[in-house]
Order: sequence, then structure tokens, then C-alpha cells
Amino acid sequence: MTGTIPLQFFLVISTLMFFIGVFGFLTRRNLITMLMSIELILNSVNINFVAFNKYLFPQHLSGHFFSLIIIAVAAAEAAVAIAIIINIYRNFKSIDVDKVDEMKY
Amino acid sequence: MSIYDFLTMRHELLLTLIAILVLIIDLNLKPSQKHYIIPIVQVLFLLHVVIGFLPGNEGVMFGGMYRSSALTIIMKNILNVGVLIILFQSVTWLKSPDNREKISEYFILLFSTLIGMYFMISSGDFLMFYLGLEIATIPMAALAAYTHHQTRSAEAGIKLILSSALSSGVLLFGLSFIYGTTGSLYFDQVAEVYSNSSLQILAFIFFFAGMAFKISLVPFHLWTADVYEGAPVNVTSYLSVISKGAASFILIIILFTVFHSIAYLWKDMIYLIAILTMTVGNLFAMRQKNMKRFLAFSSIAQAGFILLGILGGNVTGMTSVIYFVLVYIFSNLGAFGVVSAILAVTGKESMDDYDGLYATNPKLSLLMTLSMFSLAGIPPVAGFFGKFFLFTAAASAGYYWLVLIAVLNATISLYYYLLVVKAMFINKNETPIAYFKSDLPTRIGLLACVLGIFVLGFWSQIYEIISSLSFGIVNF
Amino acid sequence: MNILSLFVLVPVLTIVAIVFTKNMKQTRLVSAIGMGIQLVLAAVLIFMYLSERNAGNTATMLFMYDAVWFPTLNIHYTIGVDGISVAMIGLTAIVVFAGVFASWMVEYLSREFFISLILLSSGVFGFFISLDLFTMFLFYEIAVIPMYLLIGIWGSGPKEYSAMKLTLMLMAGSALIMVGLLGIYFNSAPDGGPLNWNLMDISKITIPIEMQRFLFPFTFIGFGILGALFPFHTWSPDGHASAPTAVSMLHAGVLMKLGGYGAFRVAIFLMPEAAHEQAWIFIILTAISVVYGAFGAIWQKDLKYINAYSSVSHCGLVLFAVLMMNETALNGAIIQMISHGLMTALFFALIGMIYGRTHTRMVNEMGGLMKIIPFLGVAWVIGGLASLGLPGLSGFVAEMTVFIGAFQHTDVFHRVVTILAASSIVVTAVYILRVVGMLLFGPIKNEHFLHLEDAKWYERFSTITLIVSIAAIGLAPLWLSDMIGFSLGPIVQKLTGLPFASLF
Amino acid sequence: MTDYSYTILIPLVPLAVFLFIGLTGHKMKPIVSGLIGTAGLAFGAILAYITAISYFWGGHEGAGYASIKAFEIPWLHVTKNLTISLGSLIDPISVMMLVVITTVSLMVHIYSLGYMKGEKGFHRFFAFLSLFSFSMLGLVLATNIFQMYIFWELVGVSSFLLIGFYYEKPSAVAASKKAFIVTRFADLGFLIGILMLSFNTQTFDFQTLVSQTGPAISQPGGAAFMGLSVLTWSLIFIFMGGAGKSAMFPLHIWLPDAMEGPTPVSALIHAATMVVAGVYLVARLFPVYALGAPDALTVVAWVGGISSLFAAVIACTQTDIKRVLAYSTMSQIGYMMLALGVSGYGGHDGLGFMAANFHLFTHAMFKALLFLGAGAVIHAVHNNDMSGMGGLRKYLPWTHATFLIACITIAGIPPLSGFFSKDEILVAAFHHNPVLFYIEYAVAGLTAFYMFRLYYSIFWGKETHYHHTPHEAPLVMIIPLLILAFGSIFAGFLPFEELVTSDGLPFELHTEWAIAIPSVLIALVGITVATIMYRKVTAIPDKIAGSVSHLYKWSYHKFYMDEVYLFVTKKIIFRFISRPIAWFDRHVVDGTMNGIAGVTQFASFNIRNLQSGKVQQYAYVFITGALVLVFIFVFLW
Amino acid sequence: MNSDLMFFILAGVILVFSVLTVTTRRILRAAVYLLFVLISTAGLYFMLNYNFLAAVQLTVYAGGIVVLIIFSILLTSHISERAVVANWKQSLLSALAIVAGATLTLISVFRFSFTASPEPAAPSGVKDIGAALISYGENGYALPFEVVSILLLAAMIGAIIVARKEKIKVDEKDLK
Repeated sequence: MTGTIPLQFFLVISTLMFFIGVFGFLTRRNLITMLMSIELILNSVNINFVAFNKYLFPQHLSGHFFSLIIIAVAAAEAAVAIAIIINIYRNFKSIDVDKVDEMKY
Repeated sequence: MSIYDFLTMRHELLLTLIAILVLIIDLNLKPSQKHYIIPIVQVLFLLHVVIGFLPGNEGVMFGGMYRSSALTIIMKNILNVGVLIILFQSVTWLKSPDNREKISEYFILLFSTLIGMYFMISSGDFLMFYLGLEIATIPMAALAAYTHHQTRSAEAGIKLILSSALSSGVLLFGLSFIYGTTGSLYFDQVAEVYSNSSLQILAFIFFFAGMAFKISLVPFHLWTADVYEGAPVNVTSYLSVISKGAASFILIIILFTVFHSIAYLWKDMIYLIAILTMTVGNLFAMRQKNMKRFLAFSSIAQAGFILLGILGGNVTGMTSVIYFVLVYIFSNLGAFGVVSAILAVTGKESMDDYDGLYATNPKLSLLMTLSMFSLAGIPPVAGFFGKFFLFTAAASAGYYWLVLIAVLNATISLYYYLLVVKAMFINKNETPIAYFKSDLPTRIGLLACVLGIFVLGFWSQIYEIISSLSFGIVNF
Repeated sequence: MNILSLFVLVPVLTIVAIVFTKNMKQTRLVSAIGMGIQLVLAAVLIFMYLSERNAGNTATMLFMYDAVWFPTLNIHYTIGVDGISVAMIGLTAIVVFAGVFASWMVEYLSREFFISLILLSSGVFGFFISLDLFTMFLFYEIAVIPMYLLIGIWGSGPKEYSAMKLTLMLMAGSALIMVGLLGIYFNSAPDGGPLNWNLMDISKITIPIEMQRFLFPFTFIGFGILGALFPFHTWSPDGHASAPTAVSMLHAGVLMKLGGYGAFRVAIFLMPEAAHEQAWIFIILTAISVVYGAFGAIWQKDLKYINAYSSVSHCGLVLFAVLMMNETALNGAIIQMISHGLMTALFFALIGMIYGRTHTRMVNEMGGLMKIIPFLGVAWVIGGLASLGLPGLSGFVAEMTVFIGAFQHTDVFHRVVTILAASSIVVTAVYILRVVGMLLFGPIKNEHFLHLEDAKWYERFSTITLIVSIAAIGLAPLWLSDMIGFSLGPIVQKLTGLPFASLF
Repeated sequence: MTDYSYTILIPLVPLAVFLFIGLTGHKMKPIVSGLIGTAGLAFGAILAYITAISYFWGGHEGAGYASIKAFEIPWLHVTKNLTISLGSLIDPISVMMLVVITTVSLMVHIYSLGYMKGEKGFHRFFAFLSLFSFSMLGLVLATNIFQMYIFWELVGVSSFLLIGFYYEKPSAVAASKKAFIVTRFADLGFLIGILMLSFNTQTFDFQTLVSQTGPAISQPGGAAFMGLSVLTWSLIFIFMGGAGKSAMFPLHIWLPDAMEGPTPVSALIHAATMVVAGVYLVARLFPVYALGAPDALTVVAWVGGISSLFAAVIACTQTDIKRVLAYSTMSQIGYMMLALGVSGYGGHDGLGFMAANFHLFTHAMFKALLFLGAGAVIHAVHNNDMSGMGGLRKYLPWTHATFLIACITIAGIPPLSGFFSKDEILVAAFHHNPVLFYIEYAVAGLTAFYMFRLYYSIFWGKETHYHHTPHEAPLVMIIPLLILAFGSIFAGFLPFEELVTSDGLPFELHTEWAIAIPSVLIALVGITVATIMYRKVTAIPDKIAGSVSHLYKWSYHKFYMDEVYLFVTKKIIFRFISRPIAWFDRHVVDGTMNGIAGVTQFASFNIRNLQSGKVQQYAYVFITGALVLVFIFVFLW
Repeated sequence: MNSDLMFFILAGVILVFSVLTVTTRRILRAAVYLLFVLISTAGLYFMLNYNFLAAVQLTVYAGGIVVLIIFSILLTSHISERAVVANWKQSLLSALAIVAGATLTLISVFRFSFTASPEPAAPSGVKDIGAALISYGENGYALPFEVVSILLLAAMIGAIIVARKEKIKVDEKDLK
């Protein structure tokens, strides 16, 4: 079992991971790295759900299943995102996010 | 669980069926016959719309994950009507050489997002809600990036998918804390125990930010304009009315049913955001020259008005929001329909190109004018009623100052709506867009908007029906 | 069918008929017929109204009709008229009718022009017959919006700017009104019971005073903007200057009256306590309007600007009188509305006709027109005399009633502002005579003017209609003032809280 | 009681004529419209004479002449108590005025048939004359003060229209405008007076107002302002209206300019009838003045006295014959005002009242005669500056004779009518206020002087060469002159002390020779001086003018009153009120509105960088937005 | 105590490689670091006895998504290519924001007193999970399980539509 690790430890990890992901999203110029940051974010959420489920509400598997669905969604999202990134690469000859600002104001 | 229970889910099931049917038919069509799918889809969807209006079961299924009530049914029907009009309006564009190869994919993606919205509206727990939200979003990005050779389309796609991924990440983060603090994902169970501890408020705000992204509320709106401008016009109109409408529906349902224990808090928050949204939307819209971008900002401002109805926090509020979305669908689709018709034929989408349009295309101009007036809330067209009831809802909760700010914002919005009218009627143009005749489906789509814009306001029955249905859901 | 509903229906049918017309001649013919019917209807209504009253019908509102529209919000389509609305309907019918003839020669997009014009008039008629605040507001906005197109498309000068300014300022006004109306609605049942939009029902209760204090300024200023309340009047000069003839006529003649009527019917009638408390602020503003508009007019050179400022002054007097809140002043206010409506319509019609001939509106570029176009010249003088309050024409009756009414207040404040407002009659004379002198008299400054033709038949028709109405009121004001006075009874009773003893 | 309701026809007939000529005049021959107008007025005149005869001599019930409300219809209900009515009130002064107006007006009509012959706008002229007659008759018949105000305004407008008859002449336009605006300004006072009076008394009706038990006199109201009662103030305000119309100092400036109108108009409106409306107004309300507010009456007296002197001084130096007459009119009206001002109420105390009316009556005759005579002169020489005249007695014998009669009359030489009426005024003044009395003595002398200066300059003096030989006016112009001359000579013998008195009761009149003889002597001195100076061309006038050059200059420039007014209107009102207001409106008020729009545009432009097109920035705003909300609602709320 | 140590190791790996993922200038390395993070997360799941979930994590995330990402990196950039770094201003502002965000969140988290449910834990074996995935009562997940398939189908179609090369246009040009 989980031993003496308190729930809060998990939450700290997930929170930090979440915001690291956000940081990556905000600062990485490469579209694919931004996508990776998103994966970090989703992963942190998964940790949250799983930890809550395990520690607090083990009578049902709600959090567990939620994580499962998130993984599936993440996959779908990644697929579409990568398709679009490839499309961007074709159109812009670059996957630098700052190049993708034709429309503004 | 019997076979009849499936009737409760008829919207979702039928549409899934149609989507699969489209896929199968498409596989059996030769490349040169691909466009035959269009009338088939239109008929099928029309059928779907009609069936949707038939009296149906209400009930809770899958242990509370799926809830169907008269209210959700009417919400879905409202969306259906909008989608039907979009289907008609997008024919010209679909038949263009660029898209000939991927007509049925357009429909499938469109329908899958719609299915997602159905599930979102009918969701009884956060899992289904989230799933619905994602189904409504991810194919949307593919649709936005639909036109290959246009950089703008691709840009719209990437902006949409990245922004929405981030926003759903934030939303999920919030949801995880909601789960962690309440121990459940079911709406009714969450509602029972939700309170105002810091973490729960934080969770709520993160959740709300995700929703606000979908409805494009300031400051979560920034993707809107770029995506609307870049995406193909019919996708834009879909995004701006159907997507936004569905999100508004579910937002109001969740706020009213799940988070009513912290209503005092979200009301203050929405108060703030409503002002920001209306004002910023208006300020940006004033300067736009691209029609799609212009309508994007206008739709942001409109979202701010929707918040007023939500603030009402009662039956009037609920009714007014649903009614407004209905009216808004017709008004905005009227505007987008014209933009789309002109874009499909001439490829022009700048407001300057609209100068002197009335001289050459009076009917389109009139429809555009009607839509603009309706969006601005000018009687006797339906938009007036829609806005008035939203303001009534806000006033019913005593938010007079907010109503004042909102109405003044409506006045500012009138300014830029009138700019369009001015372009068409007053501005002189050496080379106006030449006269053209749209094809039949487009014209049907446009005519439907005219009817809606005129009839909805005067025909009070519709408002009354929505109002009677709203009683069920508002229980505090 | 209720005769009042016809007032909305006939314009709508006329619009439908215009849609099917083929050319300008047909269009204007249809419009003239439609508005002619409307004029006849108005006459019939006045007649029916008077005979009902003579038959001893003392109901506050006559010809009532009520249909539920939005049951959950208690919105009804409630119509009914009292003497005041009947008078205003009569005014509207006359001005619109004259307006159609004044725009006889609109060639550019004539169908659209007449449609917008008549749509506007239907809004005005609807406003005057409405007893339900929601429908009233609905019609109010219907009346305001076609103005944008009318000025923007058919106007002159900086028409786009003016049209936009006018529309936005008026819509800002209606924003205030909307807040006011919503506030009234949600306080229409302070003791519980269903909320109500009905004007007459709300008047029976007292809106809580704290709410009144909050809502009254909104409502009053909102309507006041349309009534050219200082300092919210600046849409008026620009708007009128750019508008085509018939539109200026309608706008100054009728639409601005919506402001006065609304301020009186809604703001003051429903919230008398707050009105009494806050009246002084607005009295000061309106008194400024009156004098300021008149002085402003002196310096102008453009005929339309002159008339626009004159309208500011005259309409200021309407609001001024309304705020005096006694029977005489209110009676004067209504007569002033009608009087100003007619004469300003006359003025704008004449300005349009003169401009159509001389292609300038600058007084300093014209002169001696009396000799060349005597009909228009005489009509102008008559209009001018009405404007400066010559007895025998309508303006005098109105102004005198207002001043006498205002003088019923015995305190120094009211006395001073009344005298201040009354002094405008001198200033009015100054600018009217200045214009008459520069425009009509003196030597002819431009020899091209020598070949101008006098009024055409339709122009004469339009002008004479208005002049006859002005003179009719001026010569025999009694029937009008009695008709209004009777209906003022219940209102004054509400305002003063005193039982109403009939004047007569 | 005789039924006098037919008197309402007296004004109505001219009204009908006005409408008829006004609407159809341009289609008929000019002379026809002239004849119709004259006929209408003749009808009115006959009715007026019938009224006068039956009222004054047709026997009356009780002592004195009662005031009879012959006809009245309600016109407008204004408050519970106040109703404006239209009707006709028959009492001594109104009957007298009816006679004066119809007579002079008829004479002017007839005269104009000749004088205006061939003028463009002949029918228009007659239409306006009828309009004026209607208004003036309506004014005198007014049963209530508001009716009076209504017609007061109407005469103002008719006057405006007639002064501006030659509307192509800029000076005429300016004069008409000036006349209207100045009187309008005065009318504002009148209106305020009416408002105050009617509010305090709750009535407009003259009979109620002047009734000694009526609300006006019995409740004058306490001291309201500067120690005077409300009633006094209201009467002073009302008098302001009268002063404006009657060209009393300092509201007289319009009258000389009004001479731009055709001469018959000057005779009718600006000599005989309209300008005495102020006198009539005070006379009408006399009991209220005398019994309720003697202070107001003092004001009347002083204004009248100052005006008469002021005008007489100016008249001595003017060269335009019509202007001389205009100042003379002003001076004479000043006399009348003074007479009213010094009068008491009832019996012999009311001498001033009687004298004022008497003088009004005689003045109408001789002043109309003077003007018409001047008109005949102008008609003959096409010029109205006396420097271009002289020796006309040979060419215009009839005119000369009648003009001379009028001059003698106005100078107050017995037994012509002017003597009698002026004498009564002097008597009244003497008993009341010696200062005013001596002023009037001086004025009498000045009057004689300037009238004869005028007379000699026109008919004697230098032999002038004329382009066209002047010829006598046609018969149609001579006849009115003769009739009026007849009136001027004999009107003095009418027993006014029996007919027109302050309380309606006749009283005994004694001629006070101690006052009469010196006044005649003074007049004779004036005449003599004028004879010496102007009968032949001499250097004396220039010498005198040189010796008192300042006085002369000031007088010649009418004491610079016009300049003062011009300064006030052009400089102060136009430049310092109107123009700044126009500027303020365009730039400040409107500027604010445009400023709001500008600020919005500015904001719109400046927040555009929020929408930079960069996804990461969007995300940043998203995240910080959410965090700010968290911060606000979790940690601040 | 073994599991505690395990936890800290995993946590350390997760955090360190998370940071490296978003800071490294080599894109391919970032993908590899991400893989480490995901695998460590799966380790956490194992630790919590959610074996099925951990397996899914490994197969879908580590096996699917990361591979996809690596493929796309190879398609769109050179291996040796160094990522362009964001300017310092952007980085600083972002850092401030996330520090503030993390602080706010953690404060809230620690303020909240979590209370565990007293009820016994549900079995989380693969069999139980399978049963839950096809049950449609309360706490059954048949519906989301089915619905997610729609998403996957749509995503697939969408990805194909967006990513495939257009032939038609070329044909058109040739025809002309």
C-alpha cells in the first residue's frame, strides 16, 4: 500500500507538474514541445485523480476511470494536434509558434 | 434498461447512426459522385431534426451519467435547427474544387462535435461532461484546419487545438480538485456537499475558466478572433453559434444545479467578467475590417450579454439565456450566411468589399441588415426580445448598474453593426460586388434565418415553452 | 378591430404595398394614400374620442384593448388613448402626411425611403397608443432606428457622422430608459402580487421611494435625450442639419415629442415623489436649454442649425413645463409639443424646399427671396411668427399656458427660472427676425435666384396642411386644451396627491 | 341696457377683409383690394360711431358710464380660476378709442388709395392695414388683460409687417426688426406683469381687476421686493410693456426708425393709434394703479415726463421730417403718460386721467394730420429730408394749409384742440408735481419751436430747385387731410370731463388761466424763435448750434441711444453671449460627446496588442486571468 | 518504508524530468524526458495498486503518444536542431505567473482538510475494471467507454483529413 506518504505529497507533485507544464506551454517556441507540455498537464491531472481516488474515496473507482478516459482523450488530442502541426509545417515551413501569427489585432 | 430507454437518447443515437451511414455511403461513392452525399445528409439531418422535435422520454440513465429532460431536449433541438441551417449554407463552399474530396468527412466531423455537445448538455456527471466537451472540441480543430492550402486555416487549427488543450487541462485540474474535495463526479452529489473553502473556490474558478474559454469570455477569449477568421466560414459560424450555444447551455445548467451553494461568489465573478467581456469585445469589434473577425468580436460581446441572463439566477435567467441563444443562432447565422454566400462566390470577406452592396445585391444586404439589427437588439426583430429578456433577468436580481453598462455596451455595439449597414447602403463603391444568385440550399438557409429573425420575437409561444421547461431545472 | 391597432396596422400594410410598387410615382402615391388614410383615421379618432367624452364616458383611457403577449413576464399588448395621446396621434398624422408630400421628389431609392419613413411613423403611432411599458419601449426603438438609414442614405453634408451620432446618442438614451423601465417593472408590486408592465396599473401603486430616487433620473434623462435636454442635445443640430427634409420634419416634429411624452407619461407620472424631489435639477437644465438654445440659434448661419437650436429651446420648454407638475403647465407642455411639432415641421419643410431651389442653406448667401418665391416666403414668415409666439398661431397658446402654469409655483426659485425661460421669447424673436430679414427681405444677393420657381402643388399641399393646423390651434385652442385637460386630471391627481376637481 | 354685442364686428370685419385680400389679393386689380379694405374699415367706422353715439348720448342707467361686457367667449382655460376669453368691453375709453382708431384708420385707408398708387404690393399693404386695424380694435375692446396681450402682440406684428413693407430696403428691414424686438422685450415685462398680477388676483378680467372691491385693489400683497408690493411690481412690469409700445424712454429707440415704413402707416400706427396703446393700457388699469399702487403711477409720471423732454430736445435738431414727427409723437405720448401718472382717482382728482385721454384723442387727429401732410410733401418731392425742401407752400396749397393748422394745434394755441387737452395736462401736473409741471412747460415751448422749424423748413425757407415740379396731392389724399384738420380744430370742444373720466362720473372742469396763459405764451415764444430762425434762410441756426455744440451734437445723435443699444445687442448679446454659447455648444458640449467617442476609439486602438496573434500570449492571459480570479475570489473576497 | 523511498525516487524523477522537458533546447531529448516522466507516473500508479491504469499509461502514453511525437519531430525538424528559446521577458513573466499559480494552489490545498471516506475500498483488479466498463448502473462506465470511441473515430478522421496530402489540387492544375 501507500505506506506513510500523505496525500498532500501527491498533490504537491501534481501541482508542480501542472505548472511546469504550463510554463513549458508558455515559453517553448516549438509547437511539438508545447504539445508535450500539454501532456505534462494532463498527466498531472491524472495523478490528482488517482491519488484522490486511492486516498480518500476508494469505495468507487471514479477517479481511476476518469484518468483512463483522460488518457484516451489525450491520445486523440495528440493525434489531431500532430496532424495540424504537420499541416502547419507544410504551410509555414516551420513549427515555430511565433511564426504562426498571421492573424492578429 | 429496455429498448425504450434508448428512445431517451434518440438525439445521440440517431446522429451517431447518421454519421456512420454517411461514412458507409461515402465509401461506396466514386470520386466524381462525392457531392451526392450533400442532399442525402441534408435529408437525413432534416429527418433527425424532425424526430428530435417529437415528444420523447425524459429520464436518467447510466446511473445518473446521462440525464434527459424536456429542457435538454429543447436545447438540443435548438442546436439542431442551427446546424440544419449551417448545412444548407455550406453547400456552395463544399462544392468548391478544394473540398470536393472530403465532403463527407466534413459532415462526420461536424456531427461528431454535435454528438459531443449533446452528451455535454445531457451529462449528469463531470466525466460525461468532460468527454462531451472534448468530442465537441477536438474534431472542431480538424474542421478549423480544414482548408489545406490556406495558411490561415492551419493557423486557426493549431491555435484552437493548443488553446483548447490548455484550457481543458486547466478545467481538468479544477475538476480533479472538485473530485478530491467532494468525492464524487455526479452533479447531484457534488452539489450536495459543495461549499466555499479555498480549494473548492479555486477548483471552481479553474473549471469556470475552461468553460469561459468555450464561450469566449474575456480574458479567456483570445483564441476566438484568430480561429474565427482563419477557419472556413461555415466552420466559423458553427463555432460561433452552435459551439458557443451548447457551452452556454451547459454552463448555466452546471452553475444553477451544481454550484448553487456558491452562487453569491460566481455571481460576483460573472458580474466582473460580463463587464469585461462586453467592453473588450466591443472595443475590438469597432476596428475590425474583416467580416469574420468582426463577427468573432461581436460574438464575444454577445457572450457578455448571455452572462447577464445567467446572473439572474432564476427561471427568467434560464429562459432568457436559452431564448437568447435561439435568437442569436438565427441572427448570427443570417450574418454568417451572407458572409459565406459572398465568400463562396467572390472570395471577398473585407468590410470594404461590402461597400455599395445594396445596389447590386439588395436581398443579401437586407438580410445582413436584419441580422445586424437583430444582433444589436433593435426592434422589431427578434434580437431585441432576446436582449431585453436577458436584461430583465439581470434586473430581476437587482443588477441595475450592470444592466446599464450592458445597455450602453449594446449602444456601442450598435455603432459597429451600423458600420456594416453603412457600408452596404451608404458607402459608394466603384467596383461593388457584382450581382450573383446563390444556389437553392444557400437561399433556403438564408430564408430560414429571415423567418427566424422575424418570427421568434413576436411569437411569444416559444419563450413561454422555454420558460415552462426551465422551471424544472432551477431549484434554488 | 380596435381602431387604435389600425394606427400600427395601416403603416405596416402601406409598407407591404410599397414593396410591390414598381417606380417612384407608384411608391409615393401609395405612401400618400396610406398616410392619407392614417390622417383620416386620426380625424375619426379625435371625433370618436370627443363624442365618447360628450356621451359621458369618464374612463381614463378609451378604446382599450388588451392582449397577453408574454404571460410569464406579464407583457401585454395593451393599447388605449386619452386626450393627450389622441392629440399626439393627430399631430403625428398631420406631420407624417405633410412629410410624404414634402418628400415627393425623392428619386434615389424612393421605395426604401418611404418604407423607412413609414416604419418610423408606425413606431411613433405605436408609442402613443401603448399603455404597456414594454410595447411602448419597443415602439420607441422602432421609431428611432430607421432614422439612421434615412439620414445616412438620403441626407446631406456630414451625413454619416451625424446619423451615427444621432443614433448612438438616442440609443444611449434608450439604454437609460430601459434601466428605468426594468426598475419600474420590478418594483411594480411592492406589496407582493404579480409584477406589471401596465402603465395604468403601476400608476395606482407607489413605487418605493428609494427606488424612485434611483430610477427617476434614468428614465427622465433617457427620455430627455430625445427631448433635447441640455447638455444631451448635440445630436439635434448635426442630425437635423444632415437629414433630408421629411426626416427633419418627422424627427423634430414628432420624434422629439416622444421624449417629452415619455418623460411625462412614464418618468413623472409613475414616480412623482422622486420627481418632486429632483425636479429642481432638471428644471435648471431645462431652463438652460430654453435660453441656451435660443441664444445658440442667433449665431448660426445654416438654416437647419438655426431651426435645430430653436427646437432645443422649444423642446426644452416642453420638459420645463412637464417638470412644473401642475395641470396648467402640463397642459401647456402638451400643447407646446403639438405646436412645436407642427411649426418645426413647417420650418424644415420650407428649408427643404428653399434648399432644393437655392442649393444653399446659408442665410448669408441668400436674400430677397420673398420677392421671388412669395408663397414660400409667406409660409416662412407665418412659421416664424408661430415660433416666436404670435397670438393666433399655436406657439402663443402653448407658451402662455406654460408660463402661467409655471408661475403657479410661489417660491423664488420657480419664479426666477420661469422669468428666465420666459425671456426666451425675446431671444426667439431676435433670431427669427434675423433669419426672416436676411433670408426673405433685403436685396437679392445672387442673380441665379431670380429664376427660382415658387412652390409646386405638392409643396403647397404640405405647407398649407401644416399652416392650417397651426392656425387652427392658435385660433381655437379651447377644444384641444379641454381635451388634454380632462385627461390630465388623473395624472395631476397622482402627481399632487390631491383629489381632482375638474376645471370646467 | 343696450346690447352692444355687435361691437365685436368692428374688429372682425377688418379681419375678414385681411383674410380675403391676403388670400386672393394677388389675383385682383390693386385698386379693388384697396377699395375693399377701405369699405371694410368704413363699415367698422360707422359701427364705431353708432356705438359711440348710443353709448355716450343714448342715455345710460344710473350716474356715469358703466363698463359693459358686450360680448365674451372663452378661448382657453388655463387654470381652475383663470380663463382667457375673447370679447368686447364697452366703456368710455374703449368707445373713445374705437372712434379714434376707426376714424384715423379710415382716413389713412382713403389717403393710401392715392399715396400708394402704383406701388408694388398694393394689396399687401391694404391687407396689412386691415390686419392692423383688426388687432388694434381687438386690443381696445379687450375684456381682459390677456386678450389685450394677445392683440398687443398682434399689433406688434402688424407694425413689423408694415414698417418692413419695403422689404427690399435693408434699412426698412432693420427698422422693422428693431421695432419688433424692442417692443417684444418690453412685452416680456408686460407678460411677467400679467403673470404676477393674475396669479395674485386669480383673474384676467378687467372689470374684476379694476373693481374697487376686487382682489387687485383690496389685496395688493405685502411688500415683496425693495419695499414695493407685489401689485406695484406687477404694475410696473405691465407698464414696461406699455412703455415699449408707446416708445417711452429708454425703450423708444425703435420709433424713429419705424419711419422707414410708408408714411400712411406712420400716421396710423406710429402716431395715432398703436403707440398710444401704452397710454390706453395704463388708462385701462387706471383704478388699480391709482388705488392699489400709487408708487407705480409715480414711475409712469416720471417716465412720461422724461420722455417728453428728451424727445422734444432731439426733435429740435433732426432733419428728417418724419423723424421730427416721430420724436414729437414720443414727446406727446410722454405728456399723456405724465398726465396719467399725476392723476388721482375719481372726480376732479381724476383730471389727469381725463386729460390724458383727451390729449390722446386730439393728438390722434393732429398727429395723423401732420403725418399725412408730411406724406403729401414726400409724395410731391420724393424725399423726406428737410434740407432738400423749402418754399413748397406755392406748390402744395392744401397741404400747406392743413399742415399749418396741425402745427398750431400741437403748439397749443387756443382755440384749437391741442390747447385744451394740453392745458388740462399741465393743470393736473401742476397740482401734483411741480417739477414735472415745469418740465412740461419747457416741453411746450420746445414743441412749438421744433414744429414751426419743421413747418418753415418745408414750406418757407430757401427756394429749392426740384427736378420735377412738385404738384399737389390728388383729391383722394386731400380729403382725409381736410377731415382731420377739421377734427384737429374742433375736437377740443368735446366735453371730455363728462364723457371720459376715471370713475365714469362727470365732473366740473375749470380752466385755470394762471397756467393756461403762460403756456400759450411759451408756445408763442417758441413759434417766434422758429419764425426768426427758419422763415428765411439765416445763419442763426448754425450759430446757435455752434454755441451749444455739445448739446447740439448729442441731440442730433439722439443722445447716442442707438449706439448704446447697438453696443448692448451687437457687442454684448451677439459677441459675448451668443457667440460663446455657439462655440461652447460646438466645442465643449458636443466636444464632450465626440470626446467620449474619441476615447472609445482610442481605447479600442490601444488595446489591440492584447490580440497579438501569438498563441503563447493568449495562453499567458488565460492563465493569469484565471489566477487573478483565484486571487481575488479566494484570497480577497 | 520501501514504498516511501520508491515514492520519493519517482517524485524526484518526475519533477526533474518535467523541468528538463520544458527547458531543454533539444526537441528530441525533450521527448525522451517526457517519456521518463510518463513512465515514472506509471510507477506511481503501480505503487498505488492501480495496475491496469499503469499499464494503460505505459501503452498509450509511453507507447503511443510519445512515439507519435517522436515521429512528428523527425518529420518536422532535424535531430540536431536546437530549439529557439523564448526571450527572457516572456520566460520571466511566465515563471512569475506559474510560481504565483503554484503558490496559490498549494496554499489552498494545504488549507483544505481532506477527509477520507470510511467505506471499504472497491476492488481494482482488471476483472473488476472490465466489469465496470460494461456496466450501465451507478458507477458503471459503459457510456463513457462507448462515447470515447466516437471521439477516437472522429479524431482519426480529423487527423487524416488534416494531415493528408492533397492530390486533387494538383490534378486540377494539370487539367488546366
